[in-house]
Amino acid sequence: MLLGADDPVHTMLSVDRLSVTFQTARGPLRAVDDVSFTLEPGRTVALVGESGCGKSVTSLAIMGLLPGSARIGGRLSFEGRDLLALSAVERRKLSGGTLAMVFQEPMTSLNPAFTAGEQVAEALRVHEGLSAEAAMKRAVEMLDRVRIPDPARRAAQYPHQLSGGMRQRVMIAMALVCKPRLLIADEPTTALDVTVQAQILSLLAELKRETGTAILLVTHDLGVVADHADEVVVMYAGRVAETAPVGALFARPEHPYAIGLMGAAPRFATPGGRLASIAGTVPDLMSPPPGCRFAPRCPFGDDRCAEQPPMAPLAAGHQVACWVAPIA
Amino acid sequence: MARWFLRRLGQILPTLLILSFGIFALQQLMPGDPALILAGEDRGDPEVLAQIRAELMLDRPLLEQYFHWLGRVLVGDFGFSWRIREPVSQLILSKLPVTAQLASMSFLIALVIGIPAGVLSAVWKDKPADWGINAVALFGISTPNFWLGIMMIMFFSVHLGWLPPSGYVPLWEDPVQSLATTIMPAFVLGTGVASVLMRHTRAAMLTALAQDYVRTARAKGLMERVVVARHALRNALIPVVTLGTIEFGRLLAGAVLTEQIFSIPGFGKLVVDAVFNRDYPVVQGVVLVTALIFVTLSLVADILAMLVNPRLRAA
Amino acid sequence: MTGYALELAGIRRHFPVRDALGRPKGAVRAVDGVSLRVAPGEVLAIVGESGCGKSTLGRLALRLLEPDEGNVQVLGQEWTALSPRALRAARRDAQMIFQDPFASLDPRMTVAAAIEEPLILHTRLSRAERLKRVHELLARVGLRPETAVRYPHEFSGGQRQRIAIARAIASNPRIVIGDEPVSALDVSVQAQVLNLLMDLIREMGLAFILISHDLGVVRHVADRVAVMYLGRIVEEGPAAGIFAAPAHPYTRALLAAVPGQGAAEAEPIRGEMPSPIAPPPGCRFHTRCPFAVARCSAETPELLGTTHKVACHLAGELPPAAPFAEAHTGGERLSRLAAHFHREEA
Amino acid sequence: MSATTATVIRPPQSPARRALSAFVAHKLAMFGLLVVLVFIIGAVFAPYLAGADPIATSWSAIRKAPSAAHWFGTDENGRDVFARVLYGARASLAAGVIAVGGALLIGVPFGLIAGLAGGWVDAVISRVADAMLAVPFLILAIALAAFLGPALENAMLAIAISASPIFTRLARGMVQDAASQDYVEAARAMGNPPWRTAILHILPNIAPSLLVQATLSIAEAIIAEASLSFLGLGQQPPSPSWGSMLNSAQRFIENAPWLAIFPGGAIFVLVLALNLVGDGLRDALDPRGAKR
Amino acid sequence: QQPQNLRIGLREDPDIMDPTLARTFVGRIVFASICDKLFDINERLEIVPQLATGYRWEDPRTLLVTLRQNVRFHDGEVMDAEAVRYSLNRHLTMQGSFRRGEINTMESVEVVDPQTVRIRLTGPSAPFLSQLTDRAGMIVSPRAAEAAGRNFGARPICAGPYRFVERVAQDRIVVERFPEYWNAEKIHIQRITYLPIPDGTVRLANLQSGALEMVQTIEPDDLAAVRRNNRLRVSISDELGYQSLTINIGNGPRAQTPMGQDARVRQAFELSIDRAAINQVVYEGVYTPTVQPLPPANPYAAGALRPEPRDVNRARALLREAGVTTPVVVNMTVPNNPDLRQAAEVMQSMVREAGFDLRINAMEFASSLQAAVRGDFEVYLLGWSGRVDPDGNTWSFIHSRGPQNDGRYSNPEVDRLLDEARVEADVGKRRDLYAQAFQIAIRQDRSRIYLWHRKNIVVHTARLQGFTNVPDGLIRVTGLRLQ
Ligand SMILES: Nc1ncnc2c1ncn2[C@@H]1O[C@H](COP(=O)(O)OP(=O)(O)OP(=O)(O)O)[C@@H](O)[C@H]1O
Ligand SMILES: Nc1ncnc2c1ncn2[C@@H]1O[C@H](COP(=O)(O)OP(=O)(O)OP(=O)(O)O)[C@@H](O)[C@H]1O
Ligand SMILES: [Mg+2]
Ligand SMILES: [Mg+2]
Repeated sequence: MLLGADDPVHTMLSVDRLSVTFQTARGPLRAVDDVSFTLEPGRTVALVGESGCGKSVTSLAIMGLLPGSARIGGRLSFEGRDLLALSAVERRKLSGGTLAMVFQEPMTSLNPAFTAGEQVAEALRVHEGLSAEAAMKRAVEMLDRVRIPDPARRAAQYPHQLSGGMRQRVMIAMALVCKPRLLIADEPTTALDVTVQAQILSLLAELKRETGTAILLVTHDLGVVADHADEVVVMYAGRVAETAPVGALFARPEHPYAIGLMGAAPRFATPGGRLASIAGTVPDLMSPPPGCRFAPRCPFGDDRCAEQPPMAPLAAGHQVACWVAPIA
Repeated sequence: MARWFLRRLGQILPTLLILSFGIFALQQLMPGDPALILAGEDRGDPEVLAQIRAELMLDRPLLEQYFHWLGRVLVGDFGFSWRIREPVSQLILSKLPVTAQLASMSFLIALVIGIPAGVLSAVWKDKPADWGINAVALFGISTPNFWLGIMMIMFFSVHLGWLPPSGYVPLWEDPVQSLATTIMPAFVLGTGVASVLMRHTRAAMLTALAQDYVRTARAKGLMERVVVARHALRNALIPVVTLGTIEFGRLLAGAVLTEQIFSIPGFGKLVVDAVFNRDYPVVQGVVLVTALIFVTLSLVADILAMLVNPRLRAA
Repeated sequence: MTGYALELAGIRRHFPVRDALGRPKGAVRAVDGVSLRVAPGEVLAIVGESGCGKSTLGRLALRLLEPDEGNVQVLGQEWTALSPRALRAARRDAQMIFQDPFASLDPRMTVAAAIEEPLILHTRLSRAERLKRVHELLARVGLRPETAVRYPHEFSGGQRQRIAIARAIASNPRIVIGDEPVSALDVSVQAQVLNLLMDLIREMGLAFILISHDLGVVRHVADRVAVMYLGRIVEEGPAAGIFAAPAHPYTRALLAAVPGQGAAEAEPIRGEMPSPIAPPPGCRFHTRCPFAVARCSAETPELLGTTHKVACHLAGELPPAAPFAEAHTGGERLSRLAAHFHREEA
Repeated sequence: MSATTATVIRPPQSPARRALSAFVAHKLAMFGLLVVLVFIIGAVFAPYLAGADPIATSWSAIRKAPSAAHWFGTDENGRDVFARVLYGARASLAAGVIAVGGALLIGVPFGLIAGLAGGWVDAVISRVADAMLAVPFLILAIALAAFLGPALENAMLAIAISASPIFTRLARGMVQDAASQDYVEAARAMGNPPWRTAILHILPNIAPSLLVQATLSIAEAIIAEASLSFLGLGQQPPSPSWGSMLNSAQRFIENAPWLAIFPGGAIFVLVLALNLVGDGLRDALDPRGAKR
Repeated sequence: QQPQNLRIGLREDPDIMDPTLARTFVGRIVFASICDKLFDINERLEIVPQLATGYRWEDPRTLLVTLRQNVRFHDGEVMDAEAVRYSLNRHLTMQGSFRRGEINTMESVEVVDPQTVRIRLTGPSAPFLSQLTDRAGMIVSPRAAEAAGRNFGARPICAGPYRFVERVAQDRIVVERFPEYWNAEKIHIQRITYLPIPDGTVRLANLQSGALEMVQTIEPDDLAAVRRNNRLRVSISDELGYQSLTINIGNGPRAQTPMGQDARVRQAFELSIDRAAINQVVYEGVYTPTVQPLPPANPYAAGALRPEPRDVNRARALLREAGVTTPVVVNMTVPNNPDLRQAAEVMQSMVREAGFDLRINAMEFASSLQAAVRGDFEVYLLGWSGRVDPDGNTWSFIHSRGPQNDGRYSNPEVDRLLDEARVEADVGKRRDLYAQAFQIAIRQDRSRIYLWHRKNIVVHTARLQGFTNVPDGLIRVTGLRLQ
């Protein structure tokens, strides 16, 4: 998970100085700016941060699913291949097969006009060239593996006939059916109840154990991160604020934003006490503040913050982009 | 299902009753004495006019006329055309296939033009091709039918001599000739509907293409063509099917001016002539049947929507 | 006079459901016999999974929905018997904050107009006095008075929720129901709003009903907790008691599922909530309950107990539950550093 | 808490203003609006712009092709077609605007009542609206125009009446939709009486959609006026309307095509422009386009 | 030689095809091929025998008609005196008969022998014989008529050259050559299809593109295009009727206008219009300006009665004399035809110069007709298709008891003259009587303003030969041949 660790044997995914700029009516919007991290097989990296900080855009950039209005800079390499240089055909071969994604909204991410089984089978037909029956058979097996009771019947049902948890399982089945080596899960449980969330997360953990799939887990729930990630990338306003092994981050968050984020979570505060509330709002990415983007809201900042702080290593695998860090 | 049907039918009946009474009242309020019109240029003497009025029950109170008419309709008797003395039901039956043919052809044209155009312009949103398609579609909406009709006659019939300018040959008499006589009016009608379909398909496609499931489909590594045609279009068609059925109903309900221009002996022409000649039994009958077709088609629209939309289908 | 701010007795509400064709298909038993009391100054949390009837209960409590059965008493007044006109007047005492700050403010009304509305409806203040009060209220929820002339869409989610709060307290109500008032907000914004809400509850001595599915928030804010499952209350009691020793198997499962307790390996509860159209007979939880016995599917358990009430046949017999794991990470350093972020509220 | 409210200081932006700026950014819509404005200006200032009296006949200049003296040529009575197209814009625009205004006035209140009252009131209003929708537009309009007598005002009224059920339906649906919105429930929770909720909270929020439908209906009404004129039920001679001009031009389509081309083109351009404006409005007022 | 099929475009759909109940002009065009009449008229408006072979007035009230032999109806029945008696009685007595008004002077019909009938009248009637040249003279098959009753029109059985084959309302009427027709050798075309095509432009387009061989009539402004086309032939004849302005003189409150009350105002109005100019502008100069109801070709036309030249100064003087305030507002009801509307617009601009404010009220035909009968009009621009006998163009309109005298013009002297002319058999005397009546009703009282006689402009393909254009505007099929 070290930056610049470009050993082609071990590094499955390397995101290197990724930047994404959208051409909007109001002007260019840099949604992701200079984001770097790596992901090894069998590991889970969590991407956390407030809404709008660029988590989804980063995931979509890896999947090659950004809209045409997006300009991508930097390097994305997957098992040594440059993702940004792939032709459309090569990219299609990769997506859904080797690289798969589970989306946040199980309600809308399934096509309401096709049955669950059809949607799971579709990837098989495209990537493995299976016949309709064979693909359906495999799809039903996959639905069974994600613990959908009575999978054959459910495969013939439409998304609206399934509950939210069930739909998310279908999404996961769809993503996993071609045995991807990298799974990007963009807030896979945000829309679900805690009990269902727990089921889905434990399912993902189990699948990872069995298949060795690497997972990029996008979430804003620090509890989920604590339980399920190996490493964490904290993003703020399109940039990486801190990257750390999960234990290190929770034991000793260094970036003021990470501190604020944890202090704001009722789970980490004393009942009835004050919560840390980070003043102000996330900057407008159209005109971000110069220097450190968190500076206007930071209670620890000083004059140095007018400059963009570099990512500085603190400990093994723990890096932070803050002039003030380490804070006592 | 049966109960649902009954409920829907329960809604149709009051609609038809309100409608028939409304039309009856409107006829009564309309100026122009049917007896006088019937008498024609010679007018006839007052005695004859009085006789006509008595025969047609025009001298009775409105409600009596209405209930008399209603009573007859309930047993399937729409009365006689005052002007040509043919049974109204027979007139309607003989016009229905004509209008059905015209409507079907127009609708086919509308579908063949409208839906692909809508899909393409959504896919090419904000590109010149999109503008072009939209401009053509709007041309279809904004050109009065009578005008387009006359233009087509002048061009295709008079100048090029390719198509018969007007009239109608029944399909079973001479299919080729029949198509030749209906292609122009069908086109005139179809372009209007095509425009509407195109605009709605485009809107629905734009909505569909922005949906999460389209992104999911792309994430699976599907070809863009498949994503558009299978995933987006299937959903975009759901609202379009309902709309299309209603539009078809409107085509069936009579393309008044177009039939007038092309002398197509269909519903629209029948009813307009009947209004101008104050041939009330015909007006009454046609409007009733038209309305019946219309509401039936909106029922069909619901059923079709159910068929294409799994959300409605499976209870 | 009971002395309770709000008292619900035997409230029931079923929604007839029809399929797409309008055929009746039965009824959703959204709220099925619920009794609750809230004292002035008390925060009662209603928790439960999606669809268990929390919002419906909240709306019934304010008679935004008519109950099929049961009584609602607000400040000792029988609300279920009020005429529409009297009810409208009585509404000044009981207000509501909705979940979605984007949907609950009329997009075409300025902030001032929105906050002023309850004043127009419930007070005889002059226009100038009302405006003054609007400015006070804005200041109270931490918004600058200049923002009064703006429209909701110009505000962030947290700011909007503050506006909604200002509107809710404008008529000086005694009771406020918050239907997931912070679940649409990001953690850091959520913290701001929660701090504000807690201040207001204390200052105004409000009886507050917090409807939420986020047990972290509930643990932080609530004095008492009522756990709902399929339209019924299965457990109710002081927050500390419930979190420390959840008695009902459902409450246990719910608490255990909260992430961040290092429970990644623990086997989560099986299955999903059954359909409220055809709830299981007997104890409604028995289909998912790891302890269920034959009796559970036959007999409906009563909600029994004095302060800590449970509706479970096995209430006394279950093995002791693991308490809700209070977060252990961060520790003293985090509290100290996080306190730097309180400064802005001074 | 000052930093929290540190939104950029901008003049307050009402939803209408925001929509306006979105609309202004919509190039095609602005183009459409420009065209509509040109027509409106042409209609309003016709006496100054026309350069000729639209009803002044000249027996020496009958059906003369377009020339420098008569830009659009002259008609069968030797009247200047350019002047008539300009003056005709008055009738056609009035037909569109007034008819649709009337349709809104008739249709929307009924839709509001039906949507809010529900029950049998809703059933009666909906059935009547259905019945009216089930009659082909022209038939209804012809019957009404015949009943009222042929005149532009009556044609407008007929168009208004026959267009009104669309608005009733639209308004009813949107009211029912809006009634389930949180902000409407919030208004109720605050203690708003139903009428206040309807007028203060619901109506302003459904107005944009009605406006969009209205622009499209104006376009339809202009064509409807043309069609009624074609049947002789619209504008009365000698005053011009595009429809009546097209109608009389028909006889001379071979010999004097310009008689048809100019009013026909005017209809096309105006309707096109109105549709563009309607599209722009729809985009600008679309809540999904709004920034969250 | 392949069977010949003639397609004729009509301007509207005929009404019921029962000679007793039929009313429309286009219906008469179709009847011309299926129902022979006792008499017919020729191009010179002379009465010639058709099913009859001759007639003789036994006295002014008794007409003896001899019938053609070996004539059969389409159902094979023999056309004889009994059939004539039956048909005439049917016209006279059937409920709702529109023929009754035409032949109500008929008292009885006697069968003298199979080839002779005697018709007794209630009084002398000069127009009676001419009525037998139209629908009142059509003889139907008694057996078929008896069987079909009121539905006879759905399948008319007569003794014409063609027999009825089918009718699709608003689409076509098809007739087929009747081989047993008495004059069958002069009938060359196998089948005729009548197609109603209301739109003039489209009707002409059909002809130009060869979808029709003949059209009943076209607008004068299309003449130029037709004449340029060497595959088309035009045949023009004067019509029997006229177009005129009916002025409300005594029909209800709306008669209380300067126009209605003062002949000088009406004269001023008339003097301020220039018929020739209108004719030129609207009708390409094709029509014939007139001031009287009888076209020049009519032997009873008053030759001396000619249009006065336009004289705006005199018109103004007359208005001054009448003491009315100018502009005099005149509301004119106009049926909604493009050409009539244009004519009205031209008039509008002409009379404005004399001090009239003419307001045009274009009305859908049915409404305008009722308005006229009710007196809800001031001036009404309307045409009359005309009759062969002068009585048909006059009595009804300017006699105080005339059913079509919508303006309720009433002058006892005019009444007397018209009544006298009705029974006068001598052509010269009768012409004088009409001339006197016109002098009073038109020149003195200005009760109506006659405008012009239209033309029957029949256009057909050059391949069609043998067409004779009779002023009544009907299309006679005898002798027609397609090359
Ligand atoms: N297609 C686009 N065009 C313009 N801007 C975009 C587009 N997609 C995303 N953005 C902007 O990029 C920024 C990052 O968005 P992103 O979706 O990655 O946030 P996120 O971290 O996933 O938030 P959330 O937790 O709400 O999902 C946001 O400011 C968003 O407005
Ligand atoms: N107006 C209504 N008509 C029909 N069914 C309803 C209505 N309102 C709620 N329901 C149903 O009642 C049940 C309880 O709904 P409610 O909104 O109270 O749940 P909730 O606990 O608030 O859930 P969530 O956490 O998702 O908000 C659900 O099944 C819901 O579908
Ligand atoms: Mg996201
Ligand atoms: Mg809820």
